[in-house]
Amino acid sequence: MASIKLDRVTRTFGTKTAVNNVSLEVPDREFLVLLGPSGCGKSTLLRMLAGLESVSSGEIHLDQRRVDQLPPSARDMAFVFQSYALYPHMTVRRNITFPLIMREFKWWFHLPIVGGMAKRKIEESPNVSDLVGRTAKILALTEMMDRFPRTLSGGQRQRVALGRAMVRQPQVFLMDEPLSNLDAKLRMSMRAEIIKLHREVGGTFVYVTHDQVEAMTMGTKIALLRDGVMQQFGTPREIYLNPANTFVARFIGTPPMNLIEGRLEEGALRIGEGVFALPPHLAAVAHGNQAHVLVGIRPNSLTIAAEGEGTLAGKVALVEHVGAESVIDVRLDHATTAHREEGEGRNEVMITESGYSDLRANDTVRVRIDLTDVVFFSPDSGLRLRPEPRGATPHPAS
Amino acid sequence: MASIKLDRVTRTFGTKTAVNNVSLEVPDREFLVLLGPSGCGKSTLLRMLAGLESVSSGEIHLDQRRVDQLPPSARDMAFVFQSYALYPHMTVRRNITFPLIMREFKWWFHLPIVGGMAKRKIEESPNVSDLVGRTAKILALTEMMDRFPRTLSGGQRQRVALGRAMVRQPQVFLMDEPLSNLDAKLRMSMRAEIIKLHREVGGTFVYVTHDQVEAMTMGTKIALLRDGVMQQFGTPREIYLNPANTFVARFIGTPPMNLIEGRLEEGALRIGEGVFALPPHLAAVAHGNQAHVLVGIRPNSLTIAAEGEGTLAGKVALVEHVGAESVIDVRLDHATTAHREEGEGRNEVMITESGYSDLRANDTVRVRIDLTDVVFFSPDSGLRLRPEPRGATPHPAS
Amino acid sequence: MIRSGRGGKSFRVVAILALLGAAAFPLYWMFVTSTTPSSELFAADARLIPKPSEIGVYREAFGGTSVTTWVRNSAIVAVGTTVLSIALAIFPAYALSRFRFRGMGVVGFGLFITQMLPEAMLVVPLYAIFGDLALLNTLSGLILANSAFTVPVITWILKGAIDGVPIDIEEAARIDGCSRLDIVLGVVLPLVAPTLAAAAVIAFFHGWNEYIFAQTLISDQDLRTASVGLAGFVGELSTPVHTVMAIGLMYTLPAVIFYLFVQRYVVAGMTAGSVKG
Amino acid sequence: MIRSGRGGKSFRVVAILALLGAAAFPLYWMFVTSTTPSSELFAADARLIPKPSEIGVYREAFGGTSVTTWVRNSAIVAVGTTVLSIALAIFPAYALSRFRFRGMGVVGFGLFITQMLPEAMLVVPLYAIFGDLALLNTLSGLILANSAFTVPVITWILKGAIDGVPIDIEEAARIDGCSRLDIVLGVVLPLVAPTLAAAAVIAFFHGWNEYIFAQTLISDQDLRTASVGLAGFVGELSTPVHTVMAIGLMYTLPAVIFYLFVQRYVVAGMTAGSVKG
Repeated sequence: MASIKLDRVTRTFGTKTAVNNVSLEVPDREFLVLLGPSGCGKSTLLRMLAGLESVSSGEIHLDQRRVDQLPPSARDMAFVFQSYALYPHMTVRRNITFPLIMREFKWWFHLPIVGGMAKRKIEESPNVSDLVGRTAKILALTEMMDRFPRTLSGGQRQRVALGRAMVRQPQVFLMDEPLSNLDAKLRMSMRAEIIKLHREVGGTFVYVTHDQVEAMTMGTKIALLRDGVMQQFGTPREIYLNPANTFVARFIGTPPMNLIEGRLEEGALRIGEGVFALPPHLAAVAHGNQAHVLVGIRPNSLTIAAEGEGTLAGKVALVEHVGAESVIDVRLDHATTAHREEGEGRNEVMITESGYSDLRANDTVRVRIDLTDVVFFSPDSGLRLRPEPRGATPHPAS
Repeated sequence: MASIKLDRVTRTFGTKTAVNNVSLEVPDREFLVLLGPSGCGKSTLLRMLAGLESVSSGEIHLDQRRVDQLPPSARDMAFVFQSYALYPHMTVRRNITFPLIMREFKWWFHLPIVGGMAKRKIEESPNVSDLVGRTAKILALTEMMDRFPRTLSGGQRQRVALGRAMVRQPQVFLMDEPLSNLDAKLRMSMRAEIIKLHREVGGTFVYVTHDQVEAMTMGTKIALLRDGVMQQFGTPREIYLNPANTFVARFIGTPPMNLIEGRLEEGALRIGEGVFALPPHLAAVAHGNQAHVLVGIRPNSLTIAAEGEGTLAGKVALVEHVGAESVIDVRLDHATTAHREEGEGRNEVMITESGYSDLRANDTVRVRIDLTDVVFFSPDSGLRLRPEPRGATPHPAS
Repeated sequence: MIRSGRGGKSFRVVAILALLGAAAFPLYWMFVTSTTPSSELFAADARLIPKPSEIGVYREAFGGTSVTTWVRNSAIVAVGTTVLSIALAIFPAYALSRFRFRGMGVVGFGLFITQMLPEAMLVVPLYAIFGDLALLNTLSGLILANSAFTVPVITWILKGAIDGVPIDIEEAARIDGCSRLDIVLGVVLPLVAPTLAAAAVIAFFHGWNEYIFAQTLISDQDLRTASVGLAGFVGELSTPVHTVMAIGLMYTLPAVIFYLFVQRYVVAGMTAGSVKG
Repeated sequence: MIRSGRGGKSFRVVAILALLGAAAFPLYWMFVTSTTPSSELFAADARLIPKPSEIGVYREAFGGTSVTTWVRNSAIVAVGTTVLSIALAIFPAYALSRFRFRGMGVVGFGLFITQMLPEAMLVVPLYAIFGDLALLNTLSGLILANSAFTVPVITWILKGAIDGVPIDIEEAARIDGCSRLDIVLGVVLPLVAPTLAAAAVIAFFHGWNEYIFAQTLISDQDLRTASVGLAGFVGELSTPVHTVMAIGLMYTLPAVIFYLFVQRYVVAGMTAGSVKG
């Protein structure tokens, strides 16, 4: 029962525009991930949703209600902080109960003894203690309700922070990189717990992260931002298969998509000395578009091949082994890559192969391209090239 | 020219043993990764190497020289901190030059004006400014030498910290989670830069991380710790293929290895209702070992199969899509899993498949097991079961 | 905490000894002097060991003076100054820590200005104002005057402590439904408790020891504070030095007791450093 | 910084106005009083606007007194107290911040003990000791006595600032070859510069305004400080109040100038909060 609508939301700090004209709409019970590199404005956007930042222009709607002028506590949203932001001077139980105490707060609760008794009375009332007890049980916190946050491990603190959010039974859960202070292993298991939580407690989730793996696995919708501007909005699958521009293409997927300069020549694609026949859906894109393109190829669409037609020559630059997979960096002899964000580029492409590759640096190899999932971008604007309107789109555009 | 040898190194804080009797030896020019979850003692171990912590017992040798009683500056090691630990009141240039200034330091350098002139003189002397200039060039810092750390981005600060370490041309580089404050994308490219650095500047690297992917891709040797005790020491490949115990097995690899309870029956393995014939190398392990075992199976050794022999029945619990791959959690009907560290376990196994899986939660499926890379563990001790001495080992034990 | 080698250790021992000496010496000196007969007081070699036979000086000191009334008045003034100045300092301290505004420099100047002005300078105008407001010869007037001097210092100290409270915790409280006042009273204050204790000590001691205002603004004998009473003794040439020291030690005692009362918090602050969630 | 809605804004405006008022009022009051003829001074409705015609009082004030000598002596004492007490406070502050040891509570007690003892109490023993050490009637003796009172406070303040310097930065310096002394002087001190400036202000003002020791330990007319000289005026019934105020304002001026000199650092500390690498 809580759809979220952002309508041309902008936030400026002095002369800097942190969030620039972002509009999006998600229905109830979605898991929206705001994704992007450091400083892209994703946290600012979340804080505007929460009411911790004011909106410079634009509107925020929760269901039919406009909320951007309301104080944080009136928006019926809970917020989970990256730093957890537990109250260090309160027990776990009091931390979780705190939002419920604040609902019935009177000014005289600040008085030393009387106030303490009143708060304890709320804490021990059947409704409240039931709800808190159930929440604690879901999060496996029952054993540590009387401890203080400083005595807890990172994962336990994280769960207390989740408990404090859940106990309010809000319409919307806002989470600002809640897993980034945990170690790699714990992060994975907490990821699963948050997904479970979303399924079980309901509500709309908005989750900020810089980690595309988290975004891909947790989100039902992803909004990818860069320098305050939304680059693409869609399901994880849409974003992975149909990146709107080279930034999205490179940001999503590990290792990132390779971008190689190519030339469209009468139904075929020329990369360096290699010429590749285009499958129909790519031919439709090629038709009527310019000759020079950037060819986006996922690392798993490239394979190390024997000598043969339709392959590119190169030298192995680096082999990384990640468990079941090997990532092979190959420096191409004649083709030019366009990975601008990482310095010189050096014409390297990344190839994933399953198993333990025995290749070594400086081995001479040939690279085969599987054109099925290849996408084309404009070398000038970086935008995805799409088929002319009359052509059929093999994948629905996002 | 700098091998490192730890000989029964132990460190206790009060009654707590942070590092317990760790011995290992790496030759010159290795890239040693100290890996483990939060609080496993890996940072303490690194700090003992640096001389920032004292050793409770045991010895540390650099080449033939015993260093554990030397002050940090006499050990010829550089240290890169997780927080970067740049000097906020100095420019980038002065930060990088600082270790060189300290080499020629006189007490009167503390005097306000004379000291400042003396320091500037060292900074501008040809040797020093050449070396600093070259270091800055390697790290692409030339443009920002006169800026202060607070004006730099996270990645730039990280590079300044590396520069301050490199300029001393030490025998050993110690790095304490140097990438954990960077965002996911930047972390990947800095990873590549550090590998390059190791190749180009030489020296022995010791690198602390909690991220097994970093360890697998960067390290030439990995020491995996848990609660202060070294679990396994070897190359990434040895540790991946031949985990010494269930902890190592679950810690290395994403998603982690599945552990299923099984029973050895006359050359065959029974899991739940399924019976699997053992290949020769596994039969050798089975021979003379106990009947009950934990079967360790990598997620990529499991496949979703049609009805058939040698398969296990189950229901899909969750499907996660990570780019080119799908991770499918299947709850097995009759088999029992043993993933103790993550709560109830619920008899789920994880399966990776390439491509976008169309399975949904609660679909009924069957799971096929590829026994080639399967390993056995003792259900009591968690230790790897190895063949009897007379049997041949298919993989060299670590 | 740095766990360091030999160099650090000797450094530490020297530092501790120096501090302990500085701490204990004055009290010890007072005690020794109080048991030293006047005849020996200005002897070439100063006495360093108390003389138990002279302990009777304390009975003597209690007998002849209205020490109890003075101490009671001083206690009222000191506690009043503590409560009032902390109450007045909390909100400016919070504002200085959390808000950025034009003119912060001017406000910072204001925090020091009462320290620049000698109390003697303000006595005349204060006397005039207090006369108008009927605050002359009242302990509450004295409390008010003292607080004017302690508020800036305490504001400054509390501001530093509030700087250390993570802003996230305040934002969490806003989300949970706290008003700004609720945040200051319910979240920020408990977290700066150790510094609050230190501030209380400073205010208490200022109120306890203040002399010039207490001398000028109070003329009623029954409202005289201990600092003024004591000074009266010191001024009289007939009072032997050891009696002065005995009374002085008694005068110091309540302040020491107050300190011991709050020291748990102060020391907690010394060992804890900044607040972490 | 909290960027907040309407509630926060009005709160902020009130806080600023209150602080500005507190800051500017006393100086203004002094100026008004100095230009008010004695006859009007105790009038029922206090004057709030200065009277330019009476500005001649300042010429008068300069004429008859040895104000310049006093101010010079006070400046020597104040600067000396500042330098000495900061030099003495740095190392204990560092030790308290960085080391954990048994007996920290005792040391904490020591930090407050000189605040518990009224200065009047210490005058007699100090007089005796200073007599032995030939420090009576010297400005350096006065500097020493003043520093005994400022060192604990400054230690406490510096300790708080040093707490905020990340330990990593010190460890980096150790790796880079710094001794503990190099770390304190070369890394920690520059990073706590704003607090150092605030501490300097406190020590300077204490030295500038101190009265009891200056009165007791100095008898030579040429070494008299401004605080004592001023008090002499105030004591004389013949001195008109507005002349006192005029001299008082001149007396306050050097302290204000000193403050303006270091305020850049103090304000930097106010706005910056804690140190980050």
